Amino acid sequence: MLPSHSAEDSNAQAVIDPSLLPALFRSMTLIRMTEETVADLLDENEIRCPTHLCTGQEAVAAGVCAALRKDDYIFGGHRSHGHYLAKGGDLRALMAELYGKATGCSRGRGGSMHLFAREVGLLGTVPLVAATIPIAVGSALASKMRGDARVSVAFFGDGATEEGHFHEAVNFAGLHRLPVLFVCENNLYSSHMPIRERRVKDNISRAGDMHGIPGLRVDGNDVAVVYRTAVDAVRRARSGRGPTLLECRTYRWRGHVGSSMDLDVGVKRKDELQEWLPKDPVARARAGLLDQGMHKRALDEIESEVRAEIEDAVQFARNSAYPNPDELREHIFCLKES
Amino acid sequence: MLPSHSAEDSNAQAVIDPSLLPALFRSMTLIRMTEETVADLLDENEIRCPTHLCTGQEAVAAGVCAALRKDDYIFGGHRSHGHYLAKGGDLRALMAELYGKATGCSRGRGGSMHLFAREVGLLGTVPLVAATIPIAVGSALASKMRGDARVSVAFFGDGATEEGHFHEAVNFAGLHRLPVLFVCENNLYSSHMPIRERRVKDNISRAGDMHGIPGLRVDGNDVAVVYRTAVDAVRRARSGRGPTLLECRTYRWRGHVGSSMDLDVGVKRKDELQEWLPKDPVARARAGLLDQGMHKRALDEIESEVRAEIEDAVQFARNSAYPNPDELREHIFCLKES
Amino acid sequence: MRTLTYAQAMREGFAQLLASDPRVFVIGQGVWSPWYAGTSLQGLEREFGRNRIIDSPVSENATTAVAIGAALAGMRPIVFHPRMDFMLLAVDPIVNQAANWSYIFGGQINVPLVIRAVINRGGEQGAQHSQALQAMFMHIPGLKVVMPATSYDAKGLLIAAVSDGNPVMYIDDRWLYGESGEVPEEMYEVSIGIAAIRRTGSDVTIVATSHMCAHAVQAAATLESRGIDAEIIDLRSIKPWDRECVFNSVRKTGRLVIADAAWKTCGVAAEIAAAVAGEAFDDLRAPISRVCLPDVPAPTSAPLEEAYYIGATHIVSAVEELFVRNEKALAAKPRR
Amino acid sequence: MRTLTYAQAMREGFAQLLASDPRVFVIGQGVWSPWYAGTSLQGLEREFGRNRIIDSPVSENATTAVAIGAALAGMRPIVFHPRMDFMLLAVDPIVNQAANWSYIFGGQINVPLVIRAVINRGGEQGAQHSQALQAMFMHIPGLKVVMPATSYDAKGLLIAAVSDGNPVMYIDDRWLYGESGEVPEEMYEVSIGIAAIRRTGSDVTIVATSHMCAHAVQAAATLESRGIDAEIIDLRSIKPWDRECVFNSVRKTGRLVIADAAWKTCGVAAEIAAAVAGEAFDDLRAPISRVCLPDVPAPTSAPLEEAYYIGATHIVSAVEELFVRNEKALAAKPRR
Ligand SMILES: Cc1ncc(C[n+]2csc(CCOP(=O)(O)OP(=O)(O)O)c2C)c(N)n1
Ligand SMILES: Cc1ncc(C[n+]2csc(CCOP(=O)(O)OP(=O)(O)O)c2C)c(N)n1
Ligand SMILES: [Mg+2]
Ligand SMILES: [Mg+2]
Repeated sequence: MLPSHSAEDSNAQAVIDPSLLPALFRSMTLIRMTEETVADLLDENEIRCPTHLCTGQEAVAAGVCAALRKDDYIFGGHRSHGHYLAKGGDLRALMAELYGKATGCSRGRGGSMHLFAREVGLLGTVPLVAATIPIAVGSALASKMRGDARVSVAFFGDGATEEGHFHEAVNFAGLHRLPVLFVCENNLYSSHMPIRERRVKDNISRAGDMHGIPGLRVDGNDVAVVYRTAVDAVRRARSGRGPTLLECRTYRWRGHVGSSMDLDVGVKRKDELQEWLPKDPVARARAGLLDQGMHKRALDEIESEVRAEIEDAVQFARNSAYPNPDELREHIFCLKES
Repeated sequence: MLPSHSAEDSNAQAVIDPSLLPALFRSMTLIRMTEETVADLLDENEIRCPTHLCTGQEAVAAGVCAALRKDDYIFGGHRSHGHYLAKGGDLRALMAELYGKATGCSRGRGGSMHLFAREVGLLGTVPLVAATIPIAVGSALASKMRGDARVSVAFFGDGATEEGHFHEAVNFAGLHRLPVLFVCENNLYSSHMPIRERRVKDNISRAGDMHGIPGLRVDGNDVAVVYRTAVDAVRRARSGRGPTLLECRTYRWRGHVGSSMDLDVGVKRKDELQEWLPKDPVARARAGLLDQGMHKRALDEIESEVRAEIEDAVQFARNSAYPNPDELREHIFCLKES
Repeated sequence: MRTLTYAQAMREGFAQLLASDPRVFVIGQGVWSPWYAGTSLQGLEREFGRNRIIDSPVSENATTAVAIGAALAGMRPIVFHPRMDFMLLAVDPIVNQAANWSYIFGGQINVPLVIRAVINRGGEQGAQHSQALQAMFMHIPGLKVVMPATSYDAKGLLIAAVSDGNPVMYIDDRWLYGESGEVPEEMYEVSIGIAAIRRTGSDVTIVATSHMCAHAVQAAATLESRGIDAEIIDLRSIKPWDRECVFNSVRKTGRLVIADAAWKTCGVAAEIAAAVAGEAFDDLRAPISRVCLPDVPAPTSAPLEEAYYIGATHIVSAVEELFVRNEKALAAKPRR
Repeated sequence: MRTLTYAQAMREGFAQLLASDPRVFVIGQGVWSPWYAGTSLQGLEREFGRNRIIDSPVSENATTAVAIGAALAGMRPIVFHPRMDFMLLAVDPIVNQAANWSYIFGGQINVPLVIRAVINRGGEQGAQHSQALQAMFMHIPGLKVVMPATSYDAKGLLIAAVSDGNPVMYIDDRWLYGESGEVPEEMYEVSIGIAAIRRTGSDVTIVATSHMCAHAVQAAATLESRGIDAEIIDLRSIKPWDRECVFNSVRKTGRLVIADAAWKTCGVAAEIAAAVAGEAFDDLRAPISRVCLPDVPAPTSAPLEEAYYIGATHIVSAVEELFVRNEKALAAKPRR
């Protein structure tokens, strides 16, 4: 087995302002319920685009995005519903995009793997592994040049660190002390391949050190820890002290793509899942809130609110029109400035 | 100033069998005199292809290649006359290649930046920075698959470590424990750019550690140290214990390309050169041999032998024919197996 | 003869190559995976071991370069890219290195490398998971490029590519994996550079690549019912391509339609059209027509995909237009 | 009017863009160097500071992607690649990302990025330091590609590229840097997609790109002395290219020669030939001729380079062949 929860660099008992926890819980709940709804819709063949669900990894998106301002930039990859939602992207537009509708966040040109929500700083998620890592460095460079105090975040997986341009990007960001966070969601797999089959050492956070920036490993299933660490890194970035690499240890419950569980893939997958299910980040936050004295009813209410939102979004998506095929050739170039 | 000669990982007083030193001295002298002759020939416009001289860096090629068997594979880059000669490549064929002659080691299709000497294991030098790093990993993979106990060496510069595929290659080699040496000649510059303008930390040898293989920093101007370290790394590789990264600290005397000294480039270049000239690896080896009791005459003799060889090679190159333009379209594909 | 799907035929080619030549190995992202290559690599890992079927980190550049290095050292690697889109990270080793290595060293070494590049499109995957980039590589002197359209060729061209001894890009389209065809059990090669005439005809030549061949055959049936007798050439290799076969056909028919399901501008069809317009001009009785994808990135939404991709009907319209046009032209003044 | 060299004109364009728009910056390997860009970037670093003229580590992929990210965030970066050959390491960000970003998000964001790619060849540099790869990028829907041939256009197209707001690849050839031409002092744009007629003529249309334009002009002088009156079109933009200009000319002359100093197969010339053979067929009185580099990697040795590169004589021969041929054809049977 891979060492997990072993050598985290951050305080595992991170103390955060208790008043923040309900919002973090809500954010994670929204992601969890959306993903599980989408899983059903995939099974029902209502959604047909390739879809990579982040169930089990909610704390990373929720924790990091809660540490950001609305106008901070984020970028993601193929598994980015969570990033989109945590940053505040419109749920209806997400669902409509999955349905391939003109009302989708990418107007039906992107599907699950290409999400966009400029109004909340999400400048794009794209499925070429590692592609948005240097792109986020670029938006950070823009911020530094303009002095606009924005922070950029690149969300990516452990597999992305095997692409050379990950290293190029971290080096460049370090060299220019750019306001960027490299957030690696290390879920221990790159599609069918466990991490030990892809790299010698399970030491992704050390890539920061190699390239001269702080690299921290944290429990990616503890939203308070993620949030606390992200707040520090964001503060560093915003005050001109440069980038940080966060390796968030987590695990995806669902299979690599679609709604399957991939239990056939990789010898250890079944056992691992049994080990990780109890570390459920949403359940942990829920338990934390109950401990804090929050009423179960209040939590149930959050959940039913979220459920209603999702149902509404699905209805919206179903009722929306498809893009007009006559517009196939539009949008390759922008005519006006954006 | 960059810290140099500071934190070397190998014993700076490496003791090697004294009987080996004359051959190492000869190898370095051959490289030095060839490079300086080529510099003159460039000035005289006899040689016109883009040429990157390695004067000042001779100990790396000489030390590493002396640790190799003839059938071990090596690969180089744009600055590889030294690698070619140290591995035993034919001097006449090198010189003829620089002259663009059909008798050249690449038959006049390559010039200085594309050298080849299969008979001594040099499978190619090519000028795309870092390109041959993963290629050498590939020949090492072939050796591992065949169990032929060959070792592969990639020679490259400090600039090459900024290319992402350097990292990809080291990771892959570590993962498969391949018989390959990554030999970085850190001459502190990538063309006009000093290393501090290109990376946060001057820590190239740590890339080995990051990717799970030993990384060592050595004095690249001390041929005995380079040789000693290479012998260990080669033994490791040949016995199946995997790759090693050697960072050899050195300095190029000449400018980036051609015969100029680039004294205008980079603020510190002039001062640095003054600092590095006394560390002349050839002079150091010569002094060492004199200390060991070798007669000055014997050393002079080596030098005049080498000089004669070079003169012969230049004559050979001058007298050789150019490639036949009618054969322009040949050699794109091989018809027969090689 | 025995019938195999295209994917099975490829798999058989792989297995026979691996069994018969110890120099052959397979490397690439996804080769151990149950989903990246359909059934075309299924079980090879168990049959030949993980030393010869090597799944890789997500490092397309180095993985490709590693294969080049192994080839230079005398192995016969097949590097696998589950999508052409991802292979764009490996353009440097492919174009700068593999394609040049023989030439720059004056033919003293060759690069016996097969690059298997998969076109995997449709299914709402979108712009970065749908590209058919054969033309980019056809443009490069030191590469050969094949695009088998049938089970028979899928196996035979794979074996030919490995034995060629030079860098060959082998491009397969997942839309073909389920197609069936006769495949001999023994090892055999389909010569690189030789096209196949899938239907003889006298009125129009339809040159097609990859899965457009099946659409062309379908189109020919429709055209026949309308009195047009089409000759269909399955190009099979796009570099080198079978000039003689195409020129002979155009000499006979005087009309040329080229169907290649990739972007039109500077595509495979452009080269064939330009070559014919340059070297067989006098044989032409009508404009050369290209049936290609529009110059648009692949969309995701189903109705947009429907409008984007091309098939038999597009070929039929293109051919009919040439004839309608000819009638019109005949009705007007004769050509200069 | 004032005369500037091509390199000086570029530099003036850079300086004026930097001075007039704080969003503009330059990034790339070699921009602080005295030798990578000739005089075309000389002193900009001192004039505008290292914060806006950013030399980079040897990391083509990330450097290009960083520029994309800055463009997405509203800046106007110009990313500099001192050779197209090195830019092959950045094909993923260019083709997968920059070219697609507007489309995949339904036109909600644009990528105001200029990619300056230098063709730097000859001088015994060889296969990996000589490539002219415009066709690879012309093939991609979401890119615009310009190739200025004169000082005037070098400046005007650079400014147009920056203000276009979409990814534009700006390709300059070092063989042009020393050429002189009139250049206005003020900022001005040369419209992307509009060709320039460099000489009007009635017998043959010569479409040329980049430094082949000067060769075409030279060729026209020779041809004139032999009684052939050539029209010369400097394409300037290769994507989009000026179809109307080319078609109008071919309508008049009936003969077309395309000169593009890059590999022939699937090249720029192939596209123009195919378009004309498809859409202006009736205007053609002779085969379409392409004057391109042979499909061979660039050699180093001087006599091989001499045999490899093309110039005015190649254009002259190509044109003359069309006429000789026509006479022969007239002597034989008339066309069908
Ligand atoms: C450049 C590139 N190579 C390969 C792929 C195929 N691919 C899609 S997702 C994936 C796994 C990525 O793993 P990781 O980065 O850990 O993200 P996760 O799926 O675990 O969230 C791969 C290899 C791709 N999309 N892009
Ligand atoms: C991929 C690529 N990018 C850029 C260049 C241009 N270039 C040639 S040599 C060089 C410097 C390389 O520095 P280093 O690796 O340290 O080698 P050195 O010249 O110091 O021996 C550069 C950037 C190139 N040849 N290839
Ligand atoms: Mg992962
Ligand atoms: Mg260096």
